[in-house]
Amino acid sequence: MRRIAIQTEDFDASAELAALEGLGGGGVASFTGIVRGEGGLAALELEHYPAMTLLQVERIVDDAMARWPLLGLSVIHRVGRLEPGARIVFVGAASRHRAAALESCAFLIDWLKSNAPFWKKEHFADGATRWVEARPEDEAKARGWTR
Amino acid sequence: MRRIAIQTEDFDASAELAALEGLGGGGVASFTGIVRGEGGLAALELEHYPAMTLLQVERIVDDAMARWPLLGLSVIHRVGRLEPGARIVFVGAASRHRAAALESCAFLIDWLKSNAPFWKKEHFADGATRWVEARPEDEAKARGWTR
Amino acid sequence: MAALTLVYFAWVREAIDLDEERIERPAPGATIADLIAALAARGGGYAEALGDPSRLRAALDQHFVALDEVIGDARELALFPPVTGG
Amino acid sequence: MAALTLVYFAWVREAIDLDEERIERPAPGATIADLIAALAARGGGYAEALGDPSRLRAALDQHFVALDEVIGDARELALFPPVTGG
Repeated sequence: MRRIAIQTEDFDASAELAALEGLGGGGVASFTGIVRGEGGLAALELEHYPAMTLLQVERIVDDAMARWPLLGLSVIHRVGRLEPGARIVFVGAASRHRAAALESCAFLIDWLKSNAPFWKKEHFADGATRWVEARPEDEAKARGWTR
Repeated sequence: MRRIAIQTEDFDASAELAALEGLGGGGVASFTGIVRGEGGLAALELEHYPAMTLLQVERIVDDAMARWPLLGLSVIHRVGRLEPGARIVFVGAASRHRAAALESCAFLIDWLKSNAPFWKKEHFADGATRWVEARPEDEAKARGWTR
Repeated sequence: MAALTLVYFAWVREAIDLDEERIERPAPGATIADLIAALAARGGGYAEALGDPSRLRAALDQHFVALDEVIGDARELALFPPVTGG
Repeated sequence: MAALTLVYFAWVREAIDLDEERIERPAPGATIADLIAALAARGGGYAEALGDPSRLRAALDQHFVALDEVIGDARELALFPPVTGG
């Protein structure tokens, strides 16, 4: 099973988990990213490159399926305006091996941060806006998976 | 937030995730273990040492909170008779840092496998039973976290 | 001197056919391994369960310890196979 | 010769004030960096968005590439800051 979705709507993490749990693998790991509301943040605006996003996420998912013995992967990334507390991203993996499930989630989230065409703009309560800058440590983490 | 439960009933992973997501940390990781139904397995029976289990799981949770900057941890372990497809164990972690959330889940599940007083007995469809043997690689994984 | 409570789990419990029992406290300085040898000498299910200490793990007053630990004034000794939770 | 579609994202898009545009295809052998320099020379928002290539990343026909890549017969070139998803 592989499921990839790029959407503006919220998602139901429990439905994703239930689908992964039903694959008979013995272990399901997940990571959910949430908008933090620090520093007067009113909302995050997520922009993406539609023609490229699915293509790139499919490549990342194929990579993960080739690296680990996985029974299923689910990747959901939201776009548009998201307020503090909102879910941004979900990655879930099912495997016979707990380490494979957890490591592939770490891989997917690191890779999404540095290799999928999403950009975040912060909107503050006072009306100011700022494009989030890429963090060198995120690129380093993604490179760390290269082998 | 720290939540520890040892119970015979099933649990609602989405309620656990929702509680962790509400802590404002930005990232929530989880691992759920499921009974695999291979080799004619009819059920797993989980026995534990009640006087010791909570004590030991609390120590593991304290350890994880000391190692990683976590906002919350949730550990649920079921006991009793569990059929294939049933959830056995859930570990969930909330943190500002995705790596901390994912690593602490890996730590908790590795540590539970080798340092919490649970024993699994397999019941097969033909009536045979067998106590699951500890795997040396599980003890090695748990030792791998020692530092 | 107070008695020592022994508790058994998994196939140790099944072979001895007891969840727990109370015994006379061993001599001061006796280790868990010493007690295991004395219990195994009872024969029957005890010999079956406790005859090979390399297959056993122990907890003294609900803390994992090595088999060469002295029992001392502990109140509860648990004997069991390596754990298999998670 | 077919035109080249340029697409812009994030602050590159905002500074140039266009989502996309079609331009005459650069000379054979021209790299993305060559085109960025030519576009920046237009001044205004182009200079602001594209004046410092070290802040830019690119994708050619929806694949990430380095700025020294030759544009060749690609149909779409995207210019944007480093990505910040996840």
